[in-house]
Amino acid sequence: MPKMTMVQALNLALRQEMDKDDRVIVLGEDVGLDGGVFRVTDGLYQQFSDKRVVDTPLAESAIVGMSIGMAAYGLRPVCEIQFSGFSYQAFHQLENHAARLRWRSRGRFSVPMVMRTPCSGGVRALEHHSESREAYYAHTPGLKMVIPSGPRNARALLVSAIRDPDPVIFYEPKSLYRAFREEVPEEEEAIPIGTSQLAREGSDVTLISYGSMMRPTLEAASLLKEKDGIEAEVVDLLTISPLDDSLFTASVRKTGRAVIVHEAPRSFGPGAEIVSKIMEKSFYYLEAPIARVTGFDVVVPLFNRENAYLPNADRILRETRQVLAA
Amino acid sequence: MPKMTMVQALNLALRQEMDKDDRVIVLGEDVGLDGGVFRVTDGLYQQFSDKRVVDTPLAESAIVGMSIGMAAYGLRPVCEIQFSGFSYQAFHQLENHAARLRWRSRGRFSVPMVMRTPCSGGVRALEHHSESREAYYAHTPGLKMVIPSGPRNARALLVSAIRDPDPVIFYEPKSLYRAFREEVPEEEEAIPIGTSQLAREGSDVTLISYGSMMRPTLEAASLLKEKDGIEAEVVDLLTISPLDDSLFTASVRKTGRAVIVHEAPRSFGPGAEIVSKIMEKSFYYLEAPIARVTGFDVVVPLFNRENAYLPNADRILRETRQVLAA
Amino acid sequence: MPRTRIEIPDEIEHFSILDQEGNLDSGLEPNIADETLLQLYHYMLLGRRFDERLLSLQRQGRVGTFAPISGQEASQLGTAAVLRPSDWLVPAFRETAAELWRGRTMESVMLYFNGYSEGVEIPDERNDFPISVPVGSQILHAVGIAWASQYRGKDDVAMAFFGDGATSQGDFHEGLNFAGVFRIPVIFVCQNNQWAISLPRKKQTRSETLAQKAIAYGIKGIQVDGNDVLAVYAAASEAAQRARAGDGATFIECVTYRLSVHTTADDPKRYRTDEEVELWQQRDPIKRFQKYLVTKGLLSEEKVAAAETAVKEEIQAAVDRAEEQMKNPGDPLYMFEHAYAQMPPHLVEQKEYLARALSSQKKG
Amino acid sequence: MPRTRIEIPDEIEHFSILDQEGNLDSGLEPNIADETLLQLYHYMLLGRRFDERLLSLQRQGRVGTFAPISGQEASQLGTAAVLRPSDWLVPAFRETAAELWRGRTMESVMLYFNGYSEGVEIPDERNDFPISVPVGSQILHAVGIAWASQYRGKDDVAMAFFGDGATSQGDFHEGLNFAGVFRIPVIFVCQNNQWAISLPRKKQTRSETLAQKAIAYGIKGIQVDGNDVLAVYAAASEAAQRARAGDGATFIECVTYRLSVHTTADDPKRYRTDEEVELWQQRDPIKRFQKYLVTKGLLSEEKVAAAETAVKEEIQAAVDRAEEQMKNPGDPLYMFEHAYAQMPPHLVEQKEYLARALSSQKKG
Ligand SMILES: Cc1ncc(C[n+]2csc(CCOP(=O)(O)OP(=O)(O)O)c2C)c(N)n1
Ligand SMILES: Cc1ncc(C[n+]2csc(CCOP(=O)(O)OP(=O)(O)O)c2C)c(N)n1
Ligand SMILES: [Mg+2]
Ligand SMILES: [Mg+2]
Repeated sequence: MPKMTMVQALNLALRQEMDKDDRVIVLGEDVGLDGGVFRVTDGLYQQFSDKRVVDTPLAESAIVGMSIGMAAYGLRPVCEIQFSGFSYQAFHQLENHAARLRWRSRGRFSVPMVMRTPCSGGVRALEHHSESREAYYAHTPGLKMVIPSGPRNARALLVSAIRDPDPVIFYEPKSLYRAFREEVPEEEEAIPIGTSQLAREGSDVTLISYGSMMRPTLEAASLLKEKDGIEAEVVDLLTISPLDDSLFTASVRKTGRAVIVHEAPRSFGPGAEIVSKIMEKSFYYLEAPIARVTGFDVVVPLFNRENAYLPNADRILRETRQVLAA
Repeated sequence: MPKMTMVQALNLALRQEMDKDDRVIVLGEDVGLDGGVFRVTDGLYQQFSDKRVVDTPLAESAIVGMSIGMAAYGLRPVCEIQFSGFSYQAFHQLENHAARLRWRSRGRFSVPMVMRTPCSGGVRALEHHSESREAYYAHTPGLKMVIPSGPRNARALLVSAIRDPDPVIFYEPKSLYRAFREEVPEEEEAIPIGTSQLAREGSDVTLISYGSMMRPTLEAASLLKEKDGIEAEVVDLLTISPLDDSLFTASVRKTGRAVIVHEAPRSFGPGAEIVSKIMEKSFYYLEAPIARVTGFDVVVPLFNRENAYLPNADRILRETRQVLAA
Repeated sequence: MPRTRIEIPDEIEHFSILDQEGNLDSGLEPNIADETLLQLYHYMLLGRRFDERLLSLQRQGRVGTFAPISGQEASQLGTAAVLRPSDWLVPAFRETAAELWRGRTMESVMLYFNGYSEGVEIPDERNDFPISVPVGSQILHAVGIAWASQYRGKDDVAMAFFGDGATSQGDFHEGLNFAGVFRIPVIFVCQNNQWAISLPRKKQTRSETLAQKAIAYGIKGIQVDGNDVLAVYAAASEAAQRARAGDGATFIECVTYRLSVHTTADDPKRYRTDEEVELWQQRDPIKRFQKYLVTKGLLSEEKVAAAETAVKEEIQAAVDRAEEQMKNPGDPLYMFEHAYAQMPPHLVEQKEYLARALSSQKKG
Repeated sequence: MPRTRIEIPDEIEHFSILDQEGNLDSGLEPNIADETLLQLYHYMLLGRRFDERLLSLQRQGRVGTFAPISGQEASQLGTAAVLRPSDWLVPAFRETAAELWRGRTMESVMLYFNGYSEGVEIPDERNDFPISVPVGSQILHAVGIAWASQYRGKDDVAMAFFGDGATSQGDFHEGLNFAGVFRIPVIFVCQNNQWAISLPRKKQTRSETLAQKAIAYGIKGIQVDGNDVLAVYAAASEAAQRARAGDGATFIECVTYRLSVHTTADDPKRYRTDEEVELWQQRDPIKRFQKYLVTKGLLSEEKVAAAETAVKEEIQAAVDRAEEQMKNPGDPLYMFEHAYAQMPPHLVEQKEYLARALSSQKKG
């Protein structure tokens, strides 16, 4: 199996789906000739022509709004918003329409579109290029919200997102784009949307995370083992909404302790819903309060001081030890 | 003291603040001659002229974006978005700018604006007129998010919002606009933003709510007393962000049980953050899992079937009894 | 070269065929079959009378908030009439007459404005979008639909409706610009009814006409007398031809007037004069068209009376059917359907919870 | 009347004074003091050389991602130069030359592009907004500022910068429309540098010129040769006068070219030809202006050499100061400042938590 970066793996998913299904259309700013500012759509323009790989004018609401129309017609648009910090320009199209059209037409029309967008920090980028706001989308009924954590699952999730009959917001943690390679099979592989995965087995504490934070979380799990002899179980959510609570429920019922890790701001963030789910389903199994290791409730700092904002293995370790000590 | 509806009380706050401070400018769609579609700005145009009560073209992003510029210049714009379901058209202006300008200029500029907007359901309105999405704003660092629950606190909160040096999203539950009257003093009254209030004292269970849900919550508390002899303590949050956790923390530590009530969709909703705060600060005091009584994760139904969507005293009662029985 | 005037290549035209009295500029009379003319007349009348009936039902509490269309019948029907069944209609929220023309039933309209989700059902054979309340947002959907039609090699067009107020929205701008850049077969129909709730057209934008906004996008712009159904039809036909021929989008400004309230929650006395309304009543699109049809020998006093009766009966039958249907309160659990193609587990849980809550409520 | 052309009252002009060789159309020569001319020249040179220096520092990893301005000096300085200190500059992200003219230091620019929040500090006496990355969004802020200025009875104007790509954004449309409706004293400066990353101007919009978009808003539109600092200055002066006199907004399209990369993360070889770049190098705004100044007797070969040396030294001193300042890593806890006027309790908690985490990290 070839070893690929996440960029290459996403590109593979797009290429194969476009090859198989002429309903799949890629559109967005600089996705064509330029191949996307992160090169995720590299080569697609050359292979599929400007008929199916559409460089649009600079207007996010139009990109999403047009995708809604295309999807309602029966196509499968995969639009790119150049950075997730500019997806809010299209937020009304997502909330008012993409999320509702199936409901509003009693199933007559649907919006099988994917909105791909690079998210989160860690690459020393400019302002508005480092946000993690998956909670906005997860709190919007009618949307699905997916975040891969590595090349292989990125590819397998994007395939499912493209085939999904409903609108999917597909966050791509840009710090993972070229951070490491994984073996990605040429043959089709798809992970169902709405299913989490066990990233590491353990019995002492449950660490729940996703996206860019999976690596420091797994690093913390190794350190816990190494330094403290603690076996942490690690759950990778992969889909934020609809949230699969089956794995982490089973895990927390086993370990009695949980730590949630995300880059998004803490307050009213994704972690809060996971805490609530555990509260509702596993309260009597809990031996200690659940901890959240998160970004802070401030603007992501300019990049020279961004590291202090991002949760890291050290902070996760520290919090997990407190949960274990409680 | 005159008895006023919430519409009249809000109008009083605007009128008095405009009278005192010529930096206060009202702008939005139909706020002038028409007095606003709910008449909250009624008479202001006549009193303060079109210089200070500005009927704008139909463009929410411009209304908010222009307010940001006005605020940075030193004015105190109070803009109205006609329904909260159309505030997403301006979401990028709020997220990218209103919430950040102070931070992005190291305090050189700030955005002392208020975005007033009627929210939530219960008035048999058209589509997109019944949403409760305070969580979007509460999850956005740099914004404040306020929701009154009656005429008197609406007036006192709006006064504080107008004077606040930072951007405040001011949700007005439209089902409360004319639902009941309260005595509202002519003299100045202000409730500090970021403070919750005790709406009823009790020792058996803590009910936490705000906005339109305060009435069914208080109704449920009465029923609990009446039917079950249970003393429920009720907290009215008033501000969603920054969230004042002091009162409900003290209350839950006393009662050991909590129920959270909101109209907003359940998943990733405001209730989740409150659950998490209790988890973090009061876990060892809890005698039962916390319950959330909320709207559902679907589009608010067309109005003929809206009632089933909205939490009511019966649902609150039912859930609270379960929490008490646990 | 140094200080020169820039020539604007696409000229903006104004178009009218029938004058206020129903007199014809015969050189411009479009070639419309008699049958179509009478059908147009029927739907204009139906649109007007149904509107009046809805208003009276609303005042009795038998219909919820809705947006009347009286005065705008010619703008809606002259445009919608050029569409083929396979074309796509993308309405705003004030196009009841156009929707009826396309086959939406009056029951559906009534159910919708009474808050029944049955009112949003769209039969498979009709390519029409549901009403769009967020002003201007639907323009982009029409652009996407028309793009897809072109991609599929079809010559179906999409027609988007919106008001004068909508031209201030960012989505209007972005939609027309995309349509220009990609030469999309879409027809933008702006019903300039002079008011966006309380804001008069002159305060909506300083541009002299709305039609001239087309210049910003390199697409064809035309202003028509929107109370002249022949002019509207002619302009829309040209636009449809242009689109089907691959020559791109057209922006049609129909100059018309909202004779009634903005919605039933509105009180126009707060912001406009009776004189203005009376002025526009004299420009009534139905009266004018009627006169033309009489002159043409297609209508007579008796035929008009017969049409009125027929329309009245049609409406009464629909109202009866709708009110019968509304006796069925429907299942509140239906709200969980169509949220997603497949109900995710958390919605299954919520649905079960609500079912329990409702049944315990019933028990008391 | 029936089918008539609509006259567009506001004409759109094109404006240029110096030709490609630096020759003057003397009838149009604006009245600019010699001192100002030399100052303009100084800042154009400084803008260019600082840009080149930043690029080389970036390639060495001593500066982060930034957006070079080479080629656009005349557009930025001809416009900014007409502002008074009390006016407001509202930049996008590619206006370094304009910002330096207004008094921003090169150290500030370097700190910002190295991710130090000290780089966003703005002295009290300068009414300039920080850089705005979200394309087009800042246009509305300029509109609000200028509205406020007018409300306060001041004749200060606001000047908003943006690119050709920004004209596709809804915020551009909404901003220009508001400016028209409220007759706001704002100047919209569009640096049409032919590219929005990889999208050429022709694919951004089908309108022949960007300037003609003004017709949609009933405001004055003008297209200028953006590599001709005299033409830019003249157009901007007119616009400023218009604004100060209460005659409303102007939209200036400066036709120019981005000679360098979009940002340092961009590879223009993927989407444009060397020939195109060379063509525009011949239209270099600095060379052209230099020739004019030599002809006018204000510059000579020696003076040019001296200016180059002076600029180089100025830049070196700034780089040294910035690099010295950046040795101080700063306090990461600073991120909690300026989130709100007063730090709310939850941020106090988070700040304390981070302080503990950092100190334990340090300990190992
Ligand atoms: C985005 C948005 N903002 C505000 C509203 C509230 N609203 C409904 S209709 C209307 C005026 C629309 O005016 P116009 O576009 O001229 O259409 P008309 O009502 O005249 O048909 C407003 C402000 C809305 N529905 N959507
Ligand atoms: C709203 C938004 N969308 C996308 C981007 C990413 N982006 C940054 S610059 C740019 C192109 C801007 O083109 P133009 O307006 O012509 O300005 P120029 O870069 O040429 O100066 C894009 C797409 C952004 N910053 N903001
Ligand atoms: Mg209108
Ligand atoms: Mg450009």
